[in-house]
Amino acid sequence: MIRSTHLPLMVTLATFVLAYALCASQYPAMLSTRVVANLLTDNAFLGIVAVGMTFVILSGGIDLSVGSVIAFTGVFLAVILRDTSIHPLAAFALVLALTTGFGAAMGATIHYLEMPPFIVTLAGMFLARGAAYVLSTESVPITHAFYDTLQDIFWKAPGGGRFRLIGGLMLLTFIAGALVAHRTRFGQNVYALGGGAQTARLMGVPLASTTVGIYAISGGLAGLAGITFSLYTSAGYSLATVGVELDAIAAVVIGGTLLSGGYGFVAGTFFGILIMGLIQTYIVFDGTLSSWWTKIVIGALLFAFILLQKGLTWATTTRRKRATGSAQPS
Amino acid sequence: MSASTPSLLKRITPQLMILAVVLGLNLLVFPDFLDVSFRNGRIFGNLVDVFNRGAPVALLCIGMTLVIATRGIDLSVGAVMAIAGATAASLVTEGHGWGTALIGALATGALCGLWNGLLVAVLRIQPIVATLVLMVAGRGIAQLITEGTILTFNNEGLIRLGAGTVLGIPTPIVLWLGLGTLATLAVRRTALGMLIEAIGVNEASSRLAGINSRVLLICVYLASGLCAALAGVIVAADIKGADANNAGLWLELDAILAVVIGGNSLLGGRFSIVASLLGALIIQSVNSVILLSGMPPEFNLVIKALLILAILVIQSPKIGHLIYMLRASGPESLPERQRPSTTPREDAP
Amino acid sequence: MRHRRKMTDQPPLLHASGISKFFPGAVALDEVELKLYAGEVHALLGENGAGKSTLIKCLTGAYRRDGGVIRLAGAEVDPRSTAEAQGLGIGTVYQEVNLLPNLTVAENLFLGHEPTRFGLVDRRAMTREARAVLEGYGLHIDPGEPLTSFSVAVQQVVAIARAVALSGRVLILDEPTASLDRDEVELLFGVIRQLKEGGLAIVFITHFLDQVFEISDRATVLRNGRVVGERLLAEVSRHDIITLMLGRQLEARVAERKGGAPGELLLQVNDLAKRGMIEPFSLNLHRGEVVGLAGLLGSGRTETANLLFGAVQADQGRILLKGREARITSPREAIAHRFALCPEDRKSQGIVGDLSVRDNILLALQARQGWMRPIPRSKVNEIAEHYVKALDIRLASLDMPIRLLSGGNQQKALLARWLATEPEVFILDEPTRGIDVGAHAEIIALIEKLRENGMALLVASSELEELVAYSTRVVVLRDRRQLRELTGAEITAENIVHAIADEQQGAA
Amino acid sequence: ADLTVGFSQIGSESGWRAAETTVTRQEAEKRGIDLKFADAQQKQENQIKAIRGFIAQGVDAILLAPVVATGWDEVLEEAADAEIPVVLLDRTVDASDELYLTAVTSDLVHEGRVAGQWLAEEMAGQPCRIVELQGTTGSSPAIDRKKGFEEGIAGAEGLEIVRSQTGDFTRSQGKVVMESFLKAEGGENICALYAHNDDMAVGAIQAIKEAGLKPGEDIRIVAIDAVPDAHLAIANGEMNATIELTPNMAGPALDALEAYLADGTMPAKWIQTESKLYTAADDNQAVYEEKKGLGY
Ligand SMILES: Nc1ncnc2c1ncn2[C@@H]1O[C@H](COP(=O)(O)OP(=O)(O)OP(=O)(O)O)[C@@H](O)[C@H]1O
Ligand SMILES: Nc1ncnc2c1ncn2[C@@H]1O[C@H](COP(=O)(O)OP(=O)(O)OP(=O)(O)O)[C@@H](O)[C@H]1O
Ligand SMILES: [Mg+2]
Ligand SMILES: [Mg+2]
Repeated sequence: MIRSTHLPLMVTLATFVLAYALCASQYPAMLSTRVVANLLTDNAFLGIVAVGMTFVILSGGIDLSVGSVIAFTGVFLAVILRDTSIHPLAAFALVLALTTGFGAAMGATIHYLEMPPFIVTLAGMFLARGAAYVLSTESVPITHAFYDTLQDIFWKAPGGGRFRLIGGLMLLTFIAGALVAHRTRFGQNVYALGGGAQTARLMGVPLASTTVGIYAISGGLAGLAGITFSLYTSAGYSLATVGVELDAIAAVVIGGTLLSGGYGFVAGTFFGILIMGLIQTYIVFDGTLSSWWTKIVIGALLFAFILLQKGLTWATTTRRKRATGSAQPS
Repeated sequence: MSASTPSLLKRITPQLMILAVVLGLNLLVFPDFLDVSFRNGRIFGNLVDVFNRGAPVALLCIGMTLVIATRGIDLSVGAVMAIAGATAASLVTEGHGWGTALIGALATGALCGLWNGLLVAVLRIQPIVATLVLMVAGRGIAQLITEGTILTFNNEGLIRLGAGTVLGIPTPIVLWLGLGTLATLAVRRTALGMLIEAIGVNEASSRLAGINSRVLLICVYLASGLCAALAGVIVAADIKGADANNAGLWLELDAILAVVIGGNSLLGGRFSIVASLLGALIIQSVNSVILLSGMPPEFNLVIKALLILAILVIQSPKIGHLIYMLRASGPESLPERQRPSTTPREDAP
Repeated sequence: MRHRRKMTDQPPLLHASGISKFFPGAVALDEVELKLYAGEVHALLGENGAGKSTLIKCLTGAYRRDGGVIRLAGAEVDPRSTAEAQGLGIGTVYQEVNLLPNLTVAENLFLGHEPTRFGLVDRRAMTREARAVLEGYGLHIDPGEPLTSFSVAVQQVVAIARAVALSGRVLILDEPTASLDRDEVELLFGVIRQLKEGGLAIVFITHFLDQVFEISDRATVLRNGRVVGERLLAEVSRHDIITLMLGRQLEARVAERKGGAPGELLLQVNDLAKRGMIEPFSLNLHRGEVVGLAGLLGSGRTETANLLFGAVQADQGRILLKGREARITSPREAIAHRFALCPEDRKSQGIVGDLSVRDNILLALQARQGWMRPIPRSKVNEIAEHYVKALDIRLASLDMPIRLLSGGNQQKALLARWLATEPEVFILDEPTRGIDVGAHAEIIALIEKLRENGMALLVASSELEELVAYSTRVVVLRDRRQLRELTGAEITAENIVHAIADEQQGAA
Repeated sequence: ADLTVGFSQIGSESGWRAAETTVTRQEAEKRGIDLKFADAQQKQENQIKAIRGFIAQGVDAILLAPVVATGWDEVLEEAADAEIPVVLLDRTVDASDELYLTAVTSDLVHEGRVAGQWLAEEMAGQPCRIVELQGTTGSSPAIDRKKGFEEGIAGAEGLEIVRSQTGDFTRSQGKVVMESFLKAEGGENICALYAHNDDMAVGAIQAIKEAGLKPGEDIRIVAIDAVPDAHLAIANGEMNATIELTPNMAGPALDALEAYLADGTMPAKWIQTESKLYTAADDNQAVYEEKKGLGY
C-alpha cells in the first residue's frame, strides 16, 4: 500500500532513476556492471555511516564526528595490527566497542548535560581526529594476510564489475537499519524523539536510553565504516575522510529525511548515497570540469535535487490536504 | 528589550570568567603573555594578537549570532569569506581603488547572504541545507575568480584594512569592535532584537502578530553575508593576497562554536552579540595557548577539543543548575522549600 | 448515594498527600492532598493557575515534586518518569494535545506498547487494532494516515484513547473537552462511565461546570496551590463550587439585552473564498457589533477568521473597509488596517514561548510601529502592567517566559497583546478556551465593554451559551459554508442548534 | 584514434597544485592527448572513485597524483587487470611497483635535506636557533621535509630547531604561527626560519616585517617549492633560498607513456625530477616573470 507518508521516498527513487537514465543516455558506458559495482564499493563506507546519520537526523539531532571517527578507526586498526599480533577480528571488535562507547558518551553528554548535539559532536569531531593524530600522523599500511583474504572476496560480474565484500556489508547495514528504524520499538522511539522531545517524554518515551542509543549506533556504524574504509584502502591515515560528515548529511537529506527530525526513511538514504555517487561518476566521465567548476557543479546539483524534492512534495501535499480536508468524527 | 547594563553584565559573567581562566592558562605557559609594548608604530604583544587574530571569527559571529537567533545556521560564511576576498583582490589587481574593492567585496557578500536568505525565507529550505549549497559551491566560485591561484596585490589602502593600524591599534581590532558595537546598538536600541528573537522562538505566532518574518529572515542572512565579506577582506588584506583555497576554511564551525560558547541557544530566541564576541575571544585564546605551549602540532586538536569540552560542560545548564543547588544547600541556604527543582527546559509543556 | 458513601470507607486507590512544588518565584503546590477511589470520577477544579496541571504532572512523574508521598493501593510509589507512571497503570492526557505530529494515528496510539511479532513491531496488527479501538470512540478513520491530517478534535480523541489504553488503574484527563464538540463530549462521557464501572479511578479537569456535575462524583478544589475543599458533588450546588474556587461570590450578571443600535458600517466582506477551504462568505460588520460565528467542529469558523485576517490568502472576493477596497494578503496588512486576530491554537500560533510576558504583550504593537521606533521602556511597562491588572493575569513577574504561565493566563496575555494595538475589528477565535469560570465572566464582560466603546467584533466559539450572551448577530456555518444569520431575539442556544440541525436534515 | 588519458588530481589546495594542473593540461594539449581531469578535493576515496570511473570508461592510461602513499593496491590491481597503465605523479605509493608503469616525483626527503644543508653551509659553524613551519599535520610532504631537513642540519654544530608548529601550508597560518614564534622566542633570538612550503614563508615574512625585523637579514628564510612569489621575495632580499619542486611532472610522464604505448618501451620505475636550489645568486626576477603565467 503506497501511503502519502512514503512520498519523499518515491520522489528520491524517481529522481535517481531519472538521473541515471539521463547519464546513461549521454555515456552508454555508465550502464556497465563496472559502474554499478563501483557505486556500491566506492560508497560502502559512506553508506554505512549514513545509516547511522539517518537515525541521528530522524531523532532531530546531528553527528559531526563521524568523519573523524572513521579516520580514527583506520589509524587505530593500522597501528594495533602493526604493533601487536592481535587478530584483525579481535581488533574489529575492540574498535567497534570503542567507537560505540564514544558515541554513547556523546549521547549521554547531549542528554544529561542538555547540550546541543551540533556542539557536542563538533567537540567529538576534534577529539577523534586529534586522537588519530596522536596515534600516528603518518599513514600506516595494513599488511595482515587476513585483510588480503577479505579483499579477495568478490564476485566478478560479466563486463568486469567487481562486487566486493564491503558493498555487501553496506547493503546488509541498510537492511538492518531499515528493520531497526521501522520495525522495532527503539525505532519508533527515534521517530517520536524527532517529532518533539518534550511530547515524547510525556508519552513515556525513555529519552535517556533512546538518545544514548542513537548516538551509540551512529558511533558504532562510524566504526564499522572505518573498518570498511580500512579494507578499502588497506591503511589507516589520520587525514582521511575529512568532511565526510557533510557528505553523509547531504546523502540523508537528498534521501528525503528532514533535518528537523521525525520524517524520513533509511531506504531513502540508500538512494541518496547512490545519487551522490552518480553525480561524482558523471563528473569523472565528463572529465572536462576544472577543480572549481567541479565544486560549483556539485553545489548546483545538490541545490537542484533539493529544489526538485521540495517542488514534488509541495505539489503533492497541497493536493492531499484538499482531498482529506474533512476527516470528521462521526 | 534594551538590556540595561547590570543585566548585560550578569548575562556575560560566565563568558568573562572563562575568558579570564583561559587567559590565565596562557599566562601559565608563557609568563610574558600580558606584556604589551609599542613597536613599529603599533601596539604589540600576545594579548593584542588574541584580539587581532580573533577578528575574522569575531566578525563572523556577529552575523552568525543573528542567524542563530532566528533558529537558523549559516554554514556558508567560510566560503563567502573566500569569495569576498577574491573579489576584492581581483578588483584591485584590475586597477580599481581600495574603496571600490571593499564595496565590491561587501556587495558580493550581500549577494551571497541574499541568496541564502531567499532559500530559507522564501523557498523554505532548512537553513543548514540551504547554506550547505553555498558552502560547497562557494569555494569553487572563489577559485573561479582567482583561477585557483593566490591572487596577490600591493594596494596599500586594501592592505591597511588587514595589516594596518588606526592610532596604533591594528585595523581588524578596530573593525570588529566597531561593527560589534554598531550591531549591538542596532538590535538593542531598536526593536530589531526582540523581533528577531520572536521569529526564532515561534515564527508562526510572530507572523500572526504582524512581524514581517520573511524580510527579517532575509535581512539576517544578508547581515551574515556582509560580516563574512568583511572578514574575508581582512583575511586577504592580512596576507596581501586572496587565497581562495584556504581563506576561511572551516571557520564557520569556529563561528558557531563562538556563538554557543557565548551562551546562545542553537534553538533560537534570546541572544547576546557581546557574549558571542567574548566566545570568539575565548576560542582565540585557546588557539593562543596551543601556539605558545610549544607542544608538537599533533596534539593541537586534542588540546583544543578538551579545552572546548571543558568550557561547554561548565556552561551547560544542567551543571549551572547543580552549582546553584549546591550553593543553595550551603550554610546560608534558602529554606528547603524554595529550592527550584526543575530546570526551565523540563517545564515546557 | 449510599453506594458512594460506602466507597469512601474503603482506602483510596491513589492517595497523594503533602504534595509540594516550587518554581523560582512561585509556590505552585503547597501540601496538596488528593484521594482517588476506585470506581469514581473525581473532578479537579480551580481557577487558571491554581496548580491543577502541575499537580497532575507531579503525580505522573513529568515533574519532580519537592515534597509529598504518593500511595497507590496502599503501597508507596514514586514515578520518576511518565513511562514509570504508565507502568504503574496511570494513563494521562495532559493539557493541550500531546501527540506526535510526525507519526500516524496508529503509531501515536501504540507508541511504547506496540504489538510485536518475532520481536518486531507488527504494523499490520497495529493498524488493525487501532482501527478497532477508534471505532469504539465513533471515529471511522484510517489510522495509517499521519496524525496531522485530522482536526484537533480527532487528535484529542486519539489522545484520550491512548491514555485509556494505558490506564490499568487510574485515568487522568486534563481539560480533555476543551476542543471537543457536544457530540464527542457525550461519546467521551460514555467511555468514562464504562471505565468507571470497570473500577478505574478517573481524574477529570475542566472549566465547564455543567460537565463536572454531569459526570463527576466528587471534586477537589484548588486555589493558589492549596486545597480549599473536597466535596461530594451530589451535596453541593454550582454556586458553592464557584465560590470555593474563586474565594468570592461571582456576581450574577444581569443578562442585559445588547440593544444599542450598531454604529457606522466598518467592514464589508463580499464573497470571500478559498477553494477547498471555505465557500464564498459575505458579511457586513458595524461598529458596536458582536457577530458570533457558530457551527460544529470543522465547520470552517477558524478558516473564516484566518481568511479575513490574511493569514490565509483568499483566491476570490473583496473586502471593503469603510467603503474603500482594502487589499489584505497578510496579517501585517490586516493589522495596518487595525484588525486583530486572537488565534485558536495559542500554543503554536499565539504565544512566543521563550519571550517574556512583557514582550509578548507588546509584540503586535511593536511590530506595527516598525523596528525603527522602539516603544520606550517606561511606556512598555505601563502598558504591560495596565493589562496585567485589567485582565487579572496571574504571574510571578513580567520578565518570566510566557510559556511558564498557566494555559488560561496565556490566553489573557494574548488578549492583552491585541487590546494593546487598539483594534477596530477584533476577531476572536475561541477566546475562552481553557479559561476558568471567573475569567470567563470577565472576558464576556470585556467583549461587552469593547462593543460599547465602538469596536466591531467577530467571535468564533463552540460554546453556545457564551455566543448567546454577547452576540448581536450570529452567523451559522456548516461544512465550510455560510448557512444563515440569526439576529436579535432569534439568538438562543436552541435556535442555533436548530439552525445547524435543520439544515443537516435538509441535506441528509 | 587519439589517446585518452585520465588524470586524477588531488585537488586545488595550493598555488603549486594549480600550476601542476595547468602544466599537465598544457603538456597533454601539446601532444594531442584528450585529458580527462578529475579533482578529488583532497580525498583519497574520491581519487579511487575517479580511477574506477576511468577504468569503466576505458581510458588508455591514467595519471595519478596520490594524496597519500597507502591504500592503492586494490584499485591499481583493477587497472592492471583492465590493462591500463598508471603513471604516478609527484608522490610514490606503498604498493608493488608492478602495479604502475613509473613514478615521476621529486624526493621530498631530499628537498628537506638540501634546505638543511644550505642553512648549515650558510651558518658556517655559527650557532643558530631555527623555527620550523610544518605543513599540514600528517601529510607526507610535512613528514618527509621535516625528516630531510633534520638530516641536513644533523652534522652542523649549534643548529637547533627550537620551535616547530604547523602552518597548514597556508599563507595566513604561516603568518599567524610566525607571529607567535616571534613573541614566544623573541624575534632577536631567532636566527632562521625553515618553512615546508613557500606560501607559509611568504606569510611569515609579513609577520617578521610587522614585528619590526628584516626578513632575510635578521632572520634567514629557507623554504621549498619555488613558487613565483618566493622568487620575488628572494629578488627583494626578503628571503634567502628556496628549493624547486617543478610543477611539470606530466611532461616526463606523458613522454614515458607515449613511448610505452607506441612500442612497449619500459621506462625506469622512478623518474626523479630535479630539486634545484635557488638563492640570491640566481636571477630570481627573470624566473619570476617566467613562472608567473603558469597558474601558481
Ligand atoms: N516552570 C514554571 N516556572 C514558574 N512558574 C510556573 C512554572 N510552571 C507553572 N508555573 C506556575 O504555576 C502555577 C500553576 O500552573 P498550572 O499550569 O498548574 O495551572 P492550572 O491550574 O493547570 O491552570 P489552567 O486552568 O489555566 O490550566 C501558575 O501560576 C504558573 O504560572
Ligand atoms: N490548510 C487547509 N487546507 C484544507 N483544509 C483544511 C486546512 N486546514 C484545515 N482544514 C480543514 O478544514 C476543516 C475546518 O477546520 P477547523 O476544524 O479548524 O474548523 P472550525 O470550524 O474552526 O472548527 P473548530 O474551531 O471548532 O475546531 C477541518 O476539517 C480541517 O481538516
Ligand atoms: Mg492546566
Ligand atoms: Mg476553530
